[in-house]
Amino acid sequence: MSTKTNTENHIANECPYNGSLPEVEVKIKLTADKIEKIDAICRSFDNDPGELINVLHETQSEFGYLPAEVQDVIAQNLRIPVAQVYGVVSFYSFFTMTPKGEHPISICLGTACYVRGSEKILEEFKKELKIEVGETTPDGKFSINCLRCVGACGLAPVVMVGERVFGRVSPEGVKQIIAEYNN
Amino acid sequence: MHILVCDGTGCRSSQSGLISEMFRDELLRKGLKNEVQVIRTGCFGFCEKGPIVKILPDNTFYTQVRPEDTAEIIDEHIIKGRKVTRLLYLDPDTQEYVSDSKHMGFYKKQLRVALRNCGLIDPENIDEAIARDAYQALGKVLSEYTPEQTIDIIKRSGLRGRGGAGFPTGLKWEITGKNPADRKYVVCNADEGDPGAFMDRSILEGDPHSVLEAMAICGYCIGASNGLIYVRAEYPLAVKRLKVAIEQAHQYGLLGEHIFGTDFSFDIKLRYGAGAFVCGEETALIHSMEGKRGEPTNKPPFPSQSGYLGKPTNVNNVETFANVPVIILKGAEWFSSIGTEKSKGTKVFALAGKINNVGLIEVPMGTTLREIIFEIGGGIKNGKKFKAIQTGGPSGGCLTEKHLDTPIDYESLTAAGSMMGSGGMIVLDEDDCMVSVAKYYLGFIVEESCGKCAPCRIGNKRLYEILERITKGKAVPEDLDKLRNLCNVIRDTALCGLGQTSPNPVLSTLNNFIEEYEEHVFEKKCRSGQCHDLLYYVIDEEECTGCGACKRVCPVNAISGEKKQPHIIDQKICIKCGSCMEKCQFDAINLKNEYKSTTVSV
Amino acid sequence: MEMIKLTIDNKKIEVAEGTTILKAARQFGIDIPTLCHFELGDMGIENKPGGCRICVVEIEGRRNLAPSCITEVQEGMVVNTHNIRVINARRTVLELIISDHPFDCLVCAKSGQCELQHLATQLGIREIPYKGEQSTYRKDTSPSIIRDIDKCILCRRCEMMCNQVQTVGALSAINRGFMSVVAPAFEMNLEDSPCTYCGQCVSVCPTGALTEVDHTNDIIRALSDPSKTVIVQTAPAVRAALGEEFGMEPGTLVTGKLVAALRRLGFDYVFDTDFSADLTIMEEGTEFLNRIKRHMAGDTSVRLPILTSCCPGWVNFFEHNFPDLLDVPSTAKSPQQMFGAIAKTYFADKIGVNRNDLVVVSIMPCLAKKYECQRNEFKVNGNPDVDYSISTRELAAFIKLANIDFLDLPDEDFDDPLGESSGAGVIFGNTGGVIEAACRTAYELYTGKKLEKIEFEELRGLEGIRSATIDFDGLPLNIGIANGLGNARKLLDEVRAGTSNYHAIEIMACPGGCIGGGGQPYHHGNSEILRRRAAAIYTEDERKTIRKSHENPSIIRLYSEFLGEPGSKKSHCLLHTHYFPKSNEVTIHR
Amino acid sequence: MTEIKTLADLKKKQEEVKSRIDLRNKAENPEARVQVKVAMATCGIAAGAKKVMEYFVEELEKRNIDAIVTQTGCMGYCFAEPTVEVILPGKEAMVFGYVDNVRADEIIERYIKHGELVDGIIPQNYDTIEHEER
Repeated sequence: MSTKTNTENHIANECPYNGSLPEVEVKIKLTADKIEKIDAICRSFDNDPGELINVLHETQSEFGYLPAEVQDVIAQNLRIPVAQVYGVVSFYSFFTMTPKGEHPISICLGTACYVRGSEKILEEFKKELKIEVGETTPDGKFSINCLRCVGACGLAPVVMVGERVFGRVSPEGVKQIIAEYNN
Repeated sequence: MHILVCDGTGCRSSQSGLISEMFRDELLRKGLKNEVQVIRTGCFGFCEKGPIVKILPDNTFYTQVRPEDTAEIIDEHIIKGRKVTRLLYLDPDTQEYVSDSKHMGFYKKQLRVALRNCGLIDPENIDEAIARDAYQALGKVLSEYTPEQTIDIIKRSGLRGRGGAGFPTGLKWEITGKNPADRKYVVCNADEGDPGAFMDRSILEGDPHSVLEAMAICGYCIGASNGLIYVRAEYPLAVKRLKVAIEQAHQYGLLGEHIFGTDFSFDIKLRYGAGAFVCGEETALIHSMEGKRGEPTNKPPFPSQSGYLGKPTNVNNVETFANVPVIILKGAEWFSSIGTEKSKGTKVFALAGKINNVGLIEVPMGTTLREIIFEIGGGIKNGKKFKAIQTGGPSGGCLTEKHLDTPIDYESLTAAGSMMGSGGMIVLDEDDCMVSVAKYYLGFIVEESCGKCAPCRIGNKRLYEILERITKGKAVPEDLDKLRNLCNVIRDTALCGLGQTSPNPVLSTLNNFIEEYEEHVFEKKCRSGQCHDLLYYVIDEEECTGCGACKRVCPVNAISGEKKQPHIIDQKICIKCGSCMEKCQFDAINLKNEYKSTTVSV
Repeated sequence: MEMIKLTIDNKKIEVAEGTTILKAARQFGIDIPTLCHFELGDMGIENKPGGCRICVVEIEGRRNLAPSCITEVQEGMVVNTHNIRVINARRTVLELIISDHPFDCLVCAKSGQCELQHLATQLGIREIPYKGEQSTYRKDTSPSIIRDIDKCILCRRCEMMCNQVQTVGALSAINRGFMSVVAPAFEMNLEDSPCTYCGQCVSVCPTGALTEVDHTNDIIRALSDPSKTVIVQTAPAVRAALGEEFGMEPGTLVTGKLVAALRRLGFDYVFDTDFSADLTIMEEGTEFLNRIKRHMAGDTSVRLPILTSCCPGWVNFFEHNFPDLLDVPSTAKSPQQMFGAIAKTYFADKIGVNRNDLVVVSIMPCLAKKYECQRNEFKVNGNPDVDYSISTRELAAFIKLANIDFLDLPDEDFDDPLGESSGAGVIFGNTGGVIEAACRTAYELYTGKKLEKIEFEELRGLEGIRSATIDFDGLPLNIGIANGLGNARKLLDEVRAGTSNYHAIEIMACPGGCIGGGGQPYHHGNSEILRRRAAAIYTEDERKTIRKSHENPSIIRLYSEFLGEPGSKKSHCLLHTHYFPKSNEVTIHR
Repeated sequence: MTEIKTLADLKKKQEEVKSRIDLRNKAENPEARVQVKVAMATCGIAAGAKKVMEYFVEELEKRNIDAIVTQTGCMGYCFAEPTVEVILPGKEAMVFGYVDNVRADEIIERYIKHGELVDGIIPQNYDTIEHEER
């Protein structure tokens, strides 16, 4: 225990802030070119917060998904809180914060497909790939999500893998579809 | 000459395959093989009167043809040129035989107004649209009518919103027009979110100019020079075609500054939805267009007072707009001559489910469900029995046999416990469990509820949970009362139209299929066998040899029985693992939706 | 204004056009229960999303029930607020809300103050018929605020406060449907968000979803440790509000009872933050005059306006949102931290106690103070200048816990030497008070003349942004005042744009200033309570014999004995600080 | 493209382009070419209409048949997608359902070349509003 007075101690300790300022944590882990891309998208909408959804659409089609850092950059450009951006992203099912699989599988759960057994197809995919809706297989190959009506009700039940549509899918056909992409 | 034989599912199940073979044989025998061709066609849609045989070129339409009729048709019609009258269609009203299908009631049932150009023109070529009168109505309005006169035409036509609620379109325009503001907006609601509905998309993909033209007309009427189309991002093709159409209309000066050389300028921009059903509600849609969460707000204020960016905004849906140019060109009287007293014109429906002719149909208001299902739709798939038709999507309800002769219009569908909705029609057959169907829609609502108001956010979740208990056989009798009370309260208290109508699928099935609910609750039975938890492993006494293999494999000792005697499964113990069924070599164990009580009196 | 005639519950009434059914009913003594609805009308704060649906009423001729809080009256309307249909709907909706709410009222921080609990009592809820899955989330504890959002009922008041009023933007509604809730972006910890800990979200939360971090137990532990000397400071706004917790009329001054209560709780010395408020004026006022003088001498490097820095919520706000303007605010520490620094040097040496054995507690109307006292720059070798900060609410609970009959307490005086204060120190509790106190001192120091009228009425009021020009003997000084961070942002944007013509700006994070702080007794949307607290503060000032900081004898003695003079090297070391950019913006080099 | 400035301009334009549609509807002109319209809405494309359209374009050219292949919107026969409408000069439109390359080949060889009907015809089951003057 020092024999100095409290005052001497305090002054000797100096004020920690008299040294150099601590580094500000760099929150964004994006490369400069990616940020430039986001900036360009925001600029093309005049950095108008009213265009947030359009900006998110374009950005998602650019990156495939909308990770937190990307939302941060968008928030900064549009001068709105990132909480608000996240509030919007988490509201709309079209936006995702996890990268989709190489072959994103979408099972139509529209009513026409539902009454023709699309739930069983979904179960089969979940069983075969061992993932839940919204998840991606560990190898990054497949992801499952659901959508409501692609408008191909005549072909119900319908499954989309990427852009390709499989119609009149049966539970037995699921393995076949996966196998087709597994090579 | 051609003999067309329907090869649709319905007709085939009444031997149409045999009929075409017999035609061919008979022709061979008569040496007419080269003169007359027998063609198997797709479904004629008139399955009620199948099998159908049609003779070309004279367009004779034979109904309910039996194999033994083939010889007569060839002898009489093909060779002697005399129609076989008894096989012709008998018009139920006039009691006269009709030979040309074009004069038959069934084929007159569809009338394409909104879909007038769909499937007829190349949607990416404005010239083809112009050849079919596109933009003539706009030109006429701008050069001949004042906004008030135009609104008057729309009002007199009786056109009502096709998005579901059926608000009179002309009145809406008038109200928005009268609200003073420096800026106003015309919004086209193309956020078609009902699962199983694709009417609007087909219009946008097939005839985008009809919508653009109508929006400009609306803009002229209400004093707006900005239009916005809120379209689902899940409709990439519609988006592309809209972009092309807007671009081409600009090139022709049909959009943009000083249209038709007048002072009227109008431009249209696209806004994209992002997968939220609630954005079909107009206040939610407006918030979404402003880049916010698509949460509805209380009305009033209505968008016509304070809408997009706080400005008066007129929101109509795609199909409503698509009707407008025709009304202008052909007149209010023409339009109002179609339909019923309160619902004028036609309505497009997306017909799907357990029906032969899945597709997009447009019928005059007042057409009955029976006509749609059995005549246009060609009846139920695989010859099954009709059980219900779900109209109006998640906001609508299930109608039954007794509603089949209800003429379709806004009021009568609502009175029957469903609603017009945007036009989804899903046909259900005897294999569908009505509780499961209600649960399906509630599942959709739970997923799509925006979460803003408590009754919809929590109430629908609880509704879903109760339905789940019912389908799992875990419900208690009070659950039925809870269902009903919750439905009524949600309808009474939810914030937006979607929340208020969300219990409809439950209410309408409760009202029309209460016996199915009661079976699930009291007897733990699902008559259609859809509810997996209400299926039971049952040993068939006749088939069981009493080998005891099932008894040994059962992990919970639910199976009992003396050797060489039929065994029995105690359903109270059974955990439905299925091991016994797998093990049984005599196919004596089956999944059934009911079982005989196992209590044996000693 | 046009009057509308309507019937509510068979009463024929007449109200102004544009009135909501709720307001009309209340005007005529008909109480319609509400939950999400919240209004500080005259302060421009209102939250009526129409989301809870508790206030629904039946309007004859309408298909559905209507939310009375947002439905305006119409001529001839016939409204039923309590018929069977309405009562059943209201109860069912409440049962639904409760079915998605934890049943841990017994241990909930909000128990007894919870609006949901009150409502359940009012509507006689005795069971939950609609049991089912509950939405659950991660509990999040920050230095000041605990988010237990399992208890969130989505009234959105906090979101409104955080965004519309404070423009902090830490909170937003997220997710959809059953899983929707109010949270920071990505459901990150509040600590990692741009939250300023102003606590306005806590002060409006109807349930226990947002509460303060409670340090009462730490203080009890310190008080029961014989090796510790425990001293306490109480902020000016506490004395104007604490009485409310004991059923006293809002605006009752309880300074003497407060001191007595703290003494009975076992604090060794009961001091006053007003004392260090006077000290703040000395330092900040001196800095202000220096900048003015240098500015007038043509020094272009000097930044004007000077901004007050005694509000920690505000400090957090500008560190997050205006990292480019960190040299604009005064470097003076807040009164809480000045007190801590003096207590653990001057006072500790005086009584011969090592700072590690001296526990400094503060009673604050504020939640940001909890965070402030934990900031690293306010620690010496890890020992904080202020150990614990508790809110007015926590103190009230503490007093009740100790079974002290507050109403029956005698009035007692603060201890010396850190207990003496001027009226200028007291008015720190009101918006405009700091700058008024500064003017009282700066005027006299600058002009060398005595103020004729001590009160600067032009600086008072509850409006969000106020401005006045004070004549410093021929030198007109433009003073700006903002309360509420949204208002602060407006003034700061002007400073950033270079269009601000103020010489000095006072900013308080909370609407009304500290009297409306996030740690004050819940006002439940009654702005009259704020007005009465403000009046009480000015009364306390008037009662003081010394009303200018530089005339406080204890302050004069502190400088002569210890600090030297305002702005001295020692003063700088002990009483001034630095600010750190906490930008939530992208900091990558472009 | 020239701008359309008046209603008269529009009517003139319509006269210019009308023939394209008239051909398709009535096909009175024996010289007129064969028209093939592929329903290319989402439902059609989902069922493979794009490939079918490409096939028609390529094959008709290869086989030296003077035909116009166009895309069009949903014809409503979603159950039978891909659907193709073929209008031979002077004949009524014929809609074929479930068209794949094999069936397309059949349509070209038998129907387009020789006017023989082939299996898979879908009877048109609706009326479209037409203007009185037509």
